[in-house]
Amino acid sequence: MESLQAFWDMGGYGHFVWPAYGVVAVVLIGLFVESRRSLKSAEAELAALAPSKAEDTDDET
Amino acid sequence: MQNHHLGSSLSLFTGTDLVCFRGGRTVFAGLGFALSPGEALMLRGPNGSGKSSLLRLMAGLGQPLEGALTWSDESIANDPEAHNARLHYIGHADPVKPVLTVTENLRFWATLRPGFGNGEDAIASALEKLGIGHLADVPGRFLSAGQKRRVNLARILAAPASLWLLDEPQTALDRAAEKNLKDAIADHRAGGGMVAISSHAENSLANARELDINQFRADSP
Amino acid sequence: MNGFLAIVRRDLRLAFRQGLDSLMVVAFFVIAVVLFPFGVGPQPNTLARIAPGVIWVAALLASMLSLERLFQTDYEDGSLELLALQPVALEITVMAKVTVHWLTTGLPLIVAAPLLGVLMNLPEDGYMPLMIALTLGTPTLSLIGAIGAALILGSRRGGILLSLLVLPLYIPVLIFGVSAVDVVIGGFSAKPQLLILSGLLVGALPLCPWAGAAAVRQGLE
Amino acid sequence: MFHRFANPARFLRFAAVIQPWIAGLTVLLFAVGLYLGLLASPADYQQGETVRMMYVHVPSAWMALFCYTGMAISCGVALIWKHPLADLAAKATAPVGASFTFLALVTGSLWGKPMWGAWWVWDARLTSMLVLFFLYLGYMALNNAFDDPGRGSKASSILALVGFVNVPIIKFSVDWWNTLHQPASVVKMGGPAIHASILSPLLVMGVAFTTYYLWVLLIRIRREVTANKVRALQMRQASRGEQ
Repeated sequence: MESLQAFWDMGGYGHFVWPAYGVVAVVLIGLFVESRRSLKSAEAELAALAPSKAEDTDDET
Repeated sequence: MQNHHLGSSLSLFTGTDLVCFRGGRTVFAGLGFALSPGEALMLRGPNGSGKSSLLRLMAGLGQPLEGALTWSDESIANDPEAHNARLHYIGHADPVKPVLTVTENLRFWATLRPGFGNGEDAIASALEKLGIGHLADVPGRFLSAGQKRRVNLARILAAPASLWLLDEPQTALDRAAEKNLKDAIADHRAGGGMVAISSHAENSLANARELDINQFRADSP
Repeated sequence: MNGFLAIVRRDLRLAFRQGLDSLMVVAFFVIAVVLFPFGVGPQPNTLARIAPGVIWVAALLASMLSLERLFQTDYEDGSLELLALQPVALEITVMAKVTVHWLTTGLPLIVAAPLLGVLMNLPEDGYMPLMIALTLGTPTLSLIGAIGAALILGSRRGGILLSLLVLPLYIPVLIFGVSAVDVVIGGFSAKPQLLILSGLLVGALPLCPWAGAAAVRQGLE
Repeated sequence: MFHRFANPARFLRFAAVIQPWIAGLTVLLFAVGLYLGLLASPADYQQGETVRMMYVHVPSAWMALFCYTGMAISCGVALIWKHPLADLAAKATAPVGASFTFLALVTGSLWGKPMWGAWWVWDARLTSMLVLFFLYLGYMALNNAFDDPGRGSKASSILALVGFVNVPIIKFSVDWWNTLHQPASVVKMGGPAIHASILSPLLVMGVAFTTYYLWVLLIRIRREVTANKVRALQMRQASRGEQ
């Protein structure tokens, strides 16, 4: 338990290191999610407009 | 009239399988044309079929996505200034500055041309030919649309150039002015000049060849 | 060369007849600087310390004010398109526009700078370096600004976008312009700063008209 | 042949194939990097635990410049060889690069607070990063300031190249300006010498950031291609209706 507390504490700089990692995580994940969302909406629009021509497969990643 | 190869069998100004991509769509594809001294080419087709786009490509405002525009077998893109020196272009807009008088406007454009030798009387005679001699010292802001269009047409008469590219030149012109325009074009062709003109007017020019842009529409998916 | 002079002469005549906006530019310059004493307080020594920086930033913003209209009026009435179709190279046309912009904004700022030096209690020996630095710096600002003015042609948001594009590129001129004055006040020679400023100018002279012409060309396509 | 712009199918197939691999690689690298950075490596003898912020700050700064360089190169290719995909790659890169620059600034200020006692320090590197952020904003603003997307990408390509030429000049003048006004800050951003134990997490995180960039880039380019297809179809319907 104690080492967890020390890990969280980060030698007293915890409230600098964790926000830094937090911001990086939020921005990178947010950017990824937004990019995928706009890709999906564009593909949906394309499918609506030309159902026959939406030939590129809809893979997951 | 300088640099004309009078009587050359080979057509001077040609376009071969041109593709125009503009505003995110393919306007036309596989379009070809040929112009020789003394000839006129009437561009026909509905709005948006690419008449203006073709004229702009001929003038060198932008490059075709594919295909080539050549002047006596040399691509016009190689030396844009030389191509500009041998053409006059009338677009949709008439660039007449409101604070400058008609003569000042014309003198400015004429001084930029290589052939502008005999100064004032070239401008005066150009204005006469279009029946607006009386407007010589009138500032641009008092001119009507028709008069501005005539000043713009006078601009191309004031300094010689062998190729005229006219985009619906007769808009805003009354009957008399249209006649003046026809005569000017006839004189220009008689002197060995060439004209490419996009126009909806039915009474086309004497023995002019027609080019229907619509047949080159790109209807691909 | 006469094409360059013809365009400069026409644009200067247009500027004079349409009411010189140089007076407004200088007025903005003075007002912008006069605001600072209200902000930071009138104590002479604080003003003196920030004087070079404040004067330079105000000059930079003032010279940017009239950039938006550098090509705008010609773009809207079709003159710019026609200028691109003249035998005069587009780079020369851009250079002519930049020269007119400098004459109508850069020069008045230089003339007004000493007055603001007095207002901001600029130390005695700061005036000469300020004038020299402004003389070397303002043409570079006009040159870089011309690229921004050409890039925003036909865009939905003009002025604000122009400042966002151009201000980051002004930073080097600002840094060396201000430090040229600070250093002399501190008793050292401003030779390195002035050399770098002239280096920036000499670099901008060929590159900016070339990039500006490319920006105009793609704007007219 | 002439509508190669409409469906660069070759690229879409290529993207569909390698995207899962890049995704897997990125996740793996981040896992390793975070493990090394947060758990396995020791605290720096001088900066203590705050050195761990370097593992996100320095890669962000690298990527900020890397993306801008990539953007400038693809803009050059787009202008000179008129390659349709290069335009889209640059347009897709800009927001990613801007996000990295923003991260570099935020983590830089979070780093500066314990080190120099202030949230923002006009340190040469941070200031240049701030200017780079404005260059990104300018690019993106110009890119969608036009109704016709083709116009937007051409105009912003020229701006990206002009900006790229200016980056070293701005960097030089900011460094010069910084040394003039600021006594050289004792604790340099990267620390006096990068100790081996710090270098390995730093490199792993650096590569993780790069693969992340490629992953998001592929997604955003596919989005741009699809959006172009949608626009082309809408336009054709409009013009067909006119006949």
